Order: sequence, then C-alpha cells, then structure tokens
Amino acid sequence: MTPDQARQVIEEALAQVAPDVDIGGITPDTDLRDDLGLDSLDFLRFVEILSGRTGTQIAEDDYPHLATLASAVKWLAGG
Amino acid sequence: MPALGADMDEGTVLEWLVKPGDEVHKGDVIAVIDTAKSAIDVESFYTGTVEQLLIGVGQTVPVGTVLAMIAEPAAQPAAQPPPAGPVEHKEPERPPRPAAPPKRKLKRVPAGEGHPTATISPLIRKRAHELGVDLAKLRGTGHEGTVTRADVERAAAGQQAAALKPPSRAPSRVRATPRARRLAAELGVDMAGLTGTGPDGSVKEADVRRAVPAREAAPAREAAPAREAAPAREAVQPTAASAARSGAERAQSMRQAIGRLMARSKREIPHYYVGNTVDMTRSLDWLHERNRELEVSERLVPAALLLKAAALAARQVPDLNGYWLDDQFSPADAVHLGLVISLRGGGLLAPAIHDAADLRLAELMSRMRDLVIRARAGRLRGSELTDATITVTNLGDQGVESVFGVIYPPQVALVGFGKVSERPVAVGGLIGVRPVVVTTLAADHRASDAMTGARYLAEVSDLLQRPEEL
Amino acid sequence: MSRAAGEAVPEVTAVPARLDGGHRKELLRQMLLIRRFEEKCVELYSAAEIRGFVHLYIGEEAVAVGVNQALTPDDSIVSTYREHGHALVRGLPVDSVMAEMYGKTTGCSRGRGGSMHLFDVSRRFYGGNAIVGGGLPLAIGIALADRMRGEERVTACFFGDGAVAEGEFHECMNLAALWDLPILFCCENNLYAMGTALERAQAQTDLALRAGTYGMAAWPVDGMDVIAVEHAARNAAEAVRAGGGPHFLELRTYRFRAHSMYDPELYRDKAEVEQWRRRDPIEMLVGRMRDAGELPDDELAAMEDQLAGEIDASVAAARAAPAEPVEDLTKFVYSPESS
Amino acid sequence: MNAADRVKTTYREALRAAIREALQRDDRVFLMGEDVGRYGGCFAVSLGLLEEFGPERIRDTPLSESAFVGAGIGAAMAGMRPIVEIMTVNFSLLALDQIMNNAATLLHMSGGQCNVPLVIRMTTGAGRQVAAQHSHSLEGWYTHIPGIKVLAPATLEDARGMLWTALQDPDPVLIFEHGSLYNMQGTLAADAGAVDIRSAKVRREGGDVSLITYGGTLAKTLSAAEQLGEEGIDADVIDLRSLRPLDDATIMASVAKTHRAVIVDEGWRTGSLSAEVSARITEQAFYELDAPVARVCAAEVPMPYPRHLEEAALPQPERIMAAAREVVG
Repeated sequence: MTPDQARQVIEEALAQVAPDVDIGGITPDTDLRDDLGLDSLDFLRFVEILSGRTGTQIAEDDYPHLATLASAVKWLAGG
Repeated sequence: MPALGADMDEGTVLEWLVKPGDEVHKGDVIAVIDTAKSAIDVESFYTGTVEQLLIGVGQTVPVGTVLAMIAEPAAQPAAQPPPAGPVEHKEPERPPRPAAPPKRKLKRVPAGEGHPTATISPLIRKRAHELGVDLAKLRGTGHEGTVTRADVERAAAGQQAAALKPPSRAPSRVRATPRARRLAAELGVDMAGLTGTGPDGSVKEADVRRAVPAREAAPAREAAPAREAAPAREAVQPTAASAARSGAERAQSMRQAIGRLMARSKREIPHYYVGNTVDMTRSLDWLHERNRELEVSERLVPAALLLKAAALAARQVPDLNGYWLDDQFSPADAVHLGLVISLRGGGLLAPAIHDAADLRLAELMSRMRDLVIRARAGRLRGSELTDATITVTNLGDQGVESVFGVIYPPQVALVGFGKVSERPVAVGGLIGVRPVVVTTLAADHRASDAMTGARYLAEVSDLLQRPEEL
Repeated sequence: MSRAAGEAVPEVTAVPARLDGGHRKELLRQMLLIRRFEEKCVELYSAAEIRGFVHLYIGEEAVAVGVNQALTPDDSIVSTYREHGHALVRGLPVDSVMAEMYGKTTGCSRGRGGSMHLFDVSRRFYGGNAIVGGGLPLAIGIALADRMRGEERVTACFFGDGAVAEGEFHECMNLAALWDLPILFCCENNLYAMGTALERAQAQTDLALRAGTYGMAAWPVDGMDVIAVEHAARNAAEAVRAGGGPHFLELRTYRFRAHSMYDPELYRDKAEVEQWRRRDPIEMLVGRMRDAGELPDDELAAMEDQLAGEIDASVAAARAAPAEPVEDLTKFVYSPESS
Repeated sequence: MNAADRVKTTYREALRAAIREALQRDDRVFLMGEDVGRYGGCFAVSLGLLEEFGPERIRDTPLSESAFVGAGIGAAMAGMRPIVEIMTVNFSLLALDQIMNNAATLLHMSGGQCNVPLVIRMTTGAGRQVAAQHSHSLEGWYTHIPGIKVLAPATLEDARGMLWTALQDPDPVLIFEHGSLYNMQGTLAADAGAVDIRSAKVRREGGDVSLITYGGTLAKTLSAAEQLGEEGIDADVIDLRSLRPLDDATIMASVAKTHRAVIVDEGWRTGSLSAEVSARITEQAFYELDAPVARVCAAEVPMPYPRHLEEAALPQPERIMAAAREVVG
C-alpha cells in the first residue's frame, strides 16, 4: 500500500468516525485522539474501519503507531 | 437600514444619492433601498455632512444596520457623528427568541408503551399510610412493578402476595380502555392474560372486574374524577422532535435545558461526595489478554469494565439506585445505568442501558457503542432518555483524573470515573508503579449517607479486582 | 333639507368664518403638531422602535383641525386607522398617543390597540377602526342613542373614499337619513384607496352628489384650506345639532406620503404629488398669516421649538414607560364583573 | 296566584314575556331588527310590543344586518342596552365582521374602556324543509370567539329567564333560539324570572352513559334516553345551556360517573362544538373513559329540501340510541 493510499484510507475512516471534523485541517503530527476529541469508543471504531479496509490485523499493541496521521501513514504503508 | 414595512427584515442599497463630503438636510432623499415590495426613497433624519458610506451599492443588510456616517454641523462639537438612516443608539434588544422549552417528556405514557409508571401514586401512598404499611419494603405487583392498592391491602392484612409473580414486561401492548387500565393497576389484575369483550377484543372495565378472583367486585364508584398523579420527570434532553430547528438553535436550547436541570439539581439536592483510588492492574491485564485473540469489533474498552462494576455495585447498594419523589426515596427494582455521552456539537445526553447489571460484558459493550452512535445521531427512544436509575460519567478519555458530577434529578447518585493513570503505589511495603483510576460518587444526602456512598465505592473497587466475574 | 339627485351642490358660505389672528395661530399650531408628530413617527418606524401598520395623515391636517373646531366636548368622534390627527386635535395628550405607538401601558388604549386603535372614552373619542367602513355602523348607533335620549349632540364619523365602496356605507347613509340621526359624515376624499384611484373604484366620483341621493345635505369642501373646512364644518354641525338631520361633508384633500408608512406609490406619479404639495395646508395658512403680518418669524420658530420639545419628551416618556406584564394577557377580554 | 301556581305557555310567549319585562324595567333597553315592529317579528316573538312601547323602542330596520348590528354595538357603547334580533343565524354572516371585529374586540383594543352590553338574539337550526341557505346551525362558530358569550335556551324556564341576566352582562351575549322550539308548549312558574347563564344542567339522572347536548336537540336526546331506559341503559342527559364558556365541571362529573359519553350537536361534525366538548373530555377525564367519545352530528351536506333527506341528515333519537348502545357495548 502506497503512503498516498494509506493517507486516503485513514482520512476516510476519520471522516466516518468524526463527521464534524475538518479533515483537510489535519496536519501530519495532529494527535488523532486528543486533537480530534476521539474517545476510546471512537478510536476503537477508527481501528475497526482501518483493519477492515486494509485487511490487516491491528493489535492493541499497535495502537501507538496510529497516534498521529504521519505515524499512521508510515505504519500502514510500511506494514 | 430603515424598517420600511411591517414585514421587512432586510434591504438592498440600490443607489446612493450622496457621497462623502456632501451636505444633507433633514428630509433630503439620500438613498434608494430595494425591498421585497419595491424600490423606496430613503430620507435622512439629520442635517450635516456625509462622512462615510459604510454599505455599498448592491449589498443586502438586515434592518437596523448602520448605512452611513453623517457629521453634525460644526456648531455642535460632534462627539460621535450620528450615522445617517436610523437613529444610532443601542438596537432595542429584541428579546432573544425564547428557545422552545424542552418538551416535558412524561415518563408515564411514552409513545407505544401504555403501561403505567413504576412509581407510586399519591392515592396509594395515602392508603399505605392509613394502613401503616412501609412502602419501602413492598414489591409492587402491578404492571412494571407498580405498587397497587391490593398490594398495600394484602401487606396490611399480613399475607405476603407470594402467589402473584410480577408480570414480566408485557411483550406487546394490551389493547385496553384507560378506565380498564387504571382499574387493573388498582386491583392488581394482569391484563395480559385477559380476553377483552370490547371492540377488536379490547379489554374493558367489566373484563377487569370479572378477572378479580374471589373478592366481591363491588364497583367502587369514585365520586370525583381522580386524576392519576403523573410524577413528571424532566427528560434531560429535548426530544428528537426539536431536531428540525437549526443546529445552533438546537444546541442553544439543549444548553438551556441542561442548565435548568443542573440548577434545579444543585438547588434541591444536598450532594455529598466520596472518592476512592482503584488499582486497575488486574482488570487491565485481564482485558489486554482477552482482547489479544479477539477481532477488533469484539474487543472491550476499559470503560466496559467500569460500567459493569458500577451496575453490579448499584444492585448491592439499592439506596443509591432509584428516585427521590414526593419527599420519599423509592428504590428501583432494576438497574438502568445512565451513561453520560457528550455530543459532537456540544451538549450531552445521559441515556440508560436497561438492566445493565444483568448484561454480559460483550453485550454491555455493544449496548454502549449502539447508544453512543444513536445519541449522536439524535435517534434515542423516549424511554431511554428518562429510565436511568443511576448515572455514570466517564471522563477518562478526556484525560482528567477525577470528576465529581451533578446528580440528574430525580436520581439520587452519580458515579464518576477519571482516566487510567500510572501512579507510584506501595504494595507490600515496596513502591511500584500501578495503573489506577479515581472513582467518585456524588449522592443525595436525603436518600443516603456518606457511609453508604463509601460502601458503594468499596464494592466497585472490589469488583474490579475480580474482572473475570464481571 | 333633502336634495333632488343630480342638482349641482353649491359651496355653502352662510355662516362667516372667524377671522381673528389668534384663532388662526391656534389652527396653525394644531396642524404643525400633527405634522411634526407624524414626521417623528416615520423616524421611529424606520428605526424599528414602533412597528405594525402606521398610516400617516401628512397633507390632510386641515380636515381634522377644521372639523374639530365645530365640535364640542359632548360630541362624539368615530375615526379610522388614519387617526393620529383626529386624536391629537380632539385633545388626547401627545404622551398618551406616542406611548400607544410603543405599545406601553401609559398609552391611551393601554398599549393594546396601537396606531390603528386609539381610544379615549373620557373625551368621547370612540377609536380608530382597521376595517374599512367598520366604524360607520358604530357612529350610527351612538347617534341613535343620543337621539333616543334627546341629547343635542353631534357624532362626527370620519372615513375615506375607499369606504364609499363598502356595503356598510350605503346601509349607514340610508339608516341615518331614514332615522334622521344627528350624525356628521366626514368623507376624507384623498383620491386613493390604498393603491386604487377613485375613478378606478367609483362609477360616480362626485361623492357629495352621491350622498345627496340619500336625502341628506351634502357639501364638497376644499380639504386643503383649514379656514374653508372650519367654515363648512361649523355650518353643518350647527344644523345637525339643531335637529336638521345627518349632514355629509366631502373633504377633498390629499395625502403627501404613502398609504401606510412606505409603499412603492406606483399608483400615482410624482408630478401629481408635487402639484398637490404646492397647496400644502400648513404653508398656505403660514403664507396667508404672513401677508396679514400676523406671524413674525421668531413666533413661528418658537412654536416649532415648543412642539419639537413636546414630541421629543413624549418619545422619551414612551421609551421609559412600562410594558404590560404578560400575566395580564387575557385581561379585557371579558369584563371583571361579568356573570 | 301564589308561587306554586304554574301557567301554561309556549317557548315563544316565554321569550316575549322576557323582552316585555326588560323593556318595562329598564328604559335603556330597546329592540331592533328586521320586521320586529309592525310585522310582529318573523317568528311572532315581538307581536304586540310595538303597540305597547312605540316605534322608538321597537325599531324595524332595513335589510342592513351589518349596519343595524353595528348600530346596536354603538348604542351599547354609548350607554344603551339594545336587544338586536337577527332574523336567523344564516343572515348573521352579513354582520359577522361587526360581531367579531367590533363587539367582541372593542373592550380589549381600548384597554378596558369600551364595554359593549349588547344582547343579540337569532334563530338557528333546521327541520322545516327550508333547504340549505335557511337551515344552518352555526353556534359552534361563535363559540370560537373570545370576548362574547353564547347561550342556547332549550326549556321554557331558560327562554323566560336568560334574557334579563344577559342584559345585565357588560359584555356582548348571543342567544340562539332553535326554530323548532317556538311552538313548544309546557307550564312555567307564574313568577318565573331571571336564571343563571353560566352552568349546564342535568336534565335526567343516569349512571351508564352521558348524553351531552343543547338547544334544539335536547328533546330528541331526552326521548332517546327514555327508550334506552327501557332497554336497561340508564342515560345521564346534560343540557349545556352555556356554549361559551362551557361548564366543564358538570360535563366531567357526569363522565366520571358513567365513563361513557355521546355528544349530540346539530352542527356539522368537522370543527363543531361537539369536537370541542370531546377534546375537553379526553383532556380532563381521559382516565375515566371506558369507550371512545362518540358524537352524533348533522351529516356534512348542505341541507337538502326533501323531508326524508333532511331527517336523514339531522341527529335523530335512533342515531343517539345507536351511539349509546355502541359505547355501553
């Protein structure tokens, strides 16, 4: 998966979980949980959508990789 | 922008007939304004020199907007040149459009479920008082746990109504006339089993009277029409019906509704607070282990454990699970756990997870997720908004250590959970770092004492040490 | 004094007009009071401080002032929604009329009626009426009551050329003449019923002639000349008071502003308005008084200042006056002592 | 002739006696309407009054309903106590603007200055094959208007006693006399006089069903109640008497006793007075109801001329009994 594809999947997932968030405004190092106000349930749904889309298993230990947009893209693309 | 008619809200500047520097006199036509009806000449109410045209040709502005500035003639020291057009003074505050008061959702007859309330009507409370029966210890046998006159009479006569099993929540709504429904409640008759002789098999008074066993069914003719005392319980939120109004308007009216409820709570309820730090090591390890093999969709979040513990503890300490009504505490039979959910646009809801204490963790988790999604989409059922018997607010995700909340009347307790944080803890004399959560309880001192509150938090802490039993 | 239909109606000059300067100064003051009051209303309406429908009398001042001179405190007045002039000259305090425009409890109708429903029963001012022609039957009833009790009083009933098209106009003219009622019909013919010119609404536009067919005395009057209006009104009122039956004055006048506050005025052209403005009732009187040396400039200026002060004070009082408490919403629907 | 004596009389004569008494006791009172003088009144109610009181106080009017009703309002404002007779409710539509926009509204618009102590009498209802334009029953319309009171005298006592009380009222009162009642015969106390105009009356006691009605349909309702009695259904018959304001207390007390209600109203069902009474019962006595509130009204059709069709369109005892049986079930 190329970084661009990864970014696109991540942004779509975020749009679904937090519809009122301005996706365009997210910078590479925005903290997805704190800055976008995702609570644990939202984050769980975010992970669920990502693993569904990419077909990869995302264990709880991998959650830290998804902290920011940049780290998430790197991890998904690099994965 | 002058108000040029009873039904005009805004106007468009078609033409300026003056320019900065021009002299104008009271009554001179200085501009042409376009309204829904037509173009109209607008005169100046002032004499002076035009200083500045603030609104350009083609611009549409609401009535009352300042269009231009006119300097008064030199003779008077012009402190602040009065603008042309309308008199420049504070726009008379149009009273803020009163936000529609949240529709008072009567618990008694939520749409579709015509069963009477689980609370006790004053008539029966009076009867119990007459017969010296302690309502607190009485199990209502009426529909959904309503205490009936027959219960009171039987309790007074010493025989405990063991025979009649409290009817489970009637699967479908029984078609019965209001008269029959009220009589059934009073005579302790379960209508579910009756065949009605009314139109389409609906149950009528006569059917109910025939169903009362053995007792001589003298129809009690009440003289005055006794109105059922419906304890109006304020729903926390305006119903979805207000969804039609604009977002901002709805948020504002929701804010007002919450404000009123919280103010009433603070005014009427003598809160007491207790707090406790709970070691979460066992729970989190168990959770982590369990989630490892599970699909993402079945994984649990720590909040699920906290909620289950809160629900089970509420069942152990019934004094915190129920309602304060008519100056009395009425314990609820089931534990309907209110969950505070913050909405994206601001404001919050506290819908109930019914029978939370009986749910398995996975079920509780899916109920939580479903509730949050529906709350944020404004698709909650009326009963969910008003059924909670004790409420939990979990601010762990928001990263605060502890929260002491405000109770939702008429409930008598609010449980607070802070975030999971690593803390130095002495264990067996040695300092170790452990994940802990600060649990708090705000409770109504009329219904219980701090000792009961403490017993509750201890119970929660104890349950969290045995996560496998949750 | 019945009149055969079709016979030309002469301008009556029987009773001489009062010619002294002091009287004319009072006529001027009253006309200026109406005009400045209504100009202030325009300003306040534009600032959205007073709302609803406001119908201005600017241009027709001579009619209200002239007719009022012929009435006594015992006479009654029934008016229409274009009533500020009638109310002010009848003696309703400027403060009470302005407060009513603000809907305050100190208003002459406690704020309940607004510009179209000014009432003061103590001055027998039986209010405005927003239904075209709606006031005529009331005036008939008041005159009937006076007649049945043998009172030598006049009921002056004001209405516009628009009302002439209503069935009630015909019914009331007939009833007044049939029952010989002491009523003075004052038709303010300002040539327009809102946006419809007289000739586009009436087959016969000579309204005095029309009135004559009901068998009552009917005179056309120059409604822009306050002296002529007073003269005609005195003659008619004396005749009515003396039992001469109903009389009808067709007061030919013109409103310089729109039907209500602002309207496109597409129904008349600006040239016509300018032509009538040249016969502004106030300027005509001022001119006549100056020619007679009765009106030094400083006196006129003093009169204007006094009126401006009175009107500004009424606005300040109205702004400060209390609004009706909402708890009183259903008061005055029924009388307190009704069974 | 002591108080116990009763006099044989008719509804029409009782009305005339009421008007004569008012004219004698209060010189502010006068009667005005089409053909009330020389003709003696369209339904002969004012026969003989012109000869006794003269043309000033018994005033025939031209066919100008808006003008003479408005004149009545004006005269009342100026201190008189006029009785205006509108020949029938059908022609009152020409005076509705004066009644609504002046009579009912002046007190409020004037901030309490203008009282209108006026009584307007008019004949209402169908039943004499006079077809669509002469057979309306529009009392329900007038009960919609705040500022006026609406009465429906259905008995000799009320025909004799309501007028004087209405004339004392400082606000406008409308009295609807059903056309079928004028010839009703019966006895009346020799010293019968003013009656209250605020409360409903129970005309027959019963515990199984409340039959609620007024004016022209009271007789039909009472005869239905008699026949229901023979079938073992004990009907409580309520005569509203005052249509605005309604006497809710008496209505709800009856429904609380019988738990079933049938409302009989000659108006068309949609938006009728019976709709208002039914709404109030469900609002105030919902938990007493053992059956839906039933209504027996006129068929929603302009009144046909043929007798059999007119009878089919109007509420009749048979339909009232059927409705009662339905709710008692």
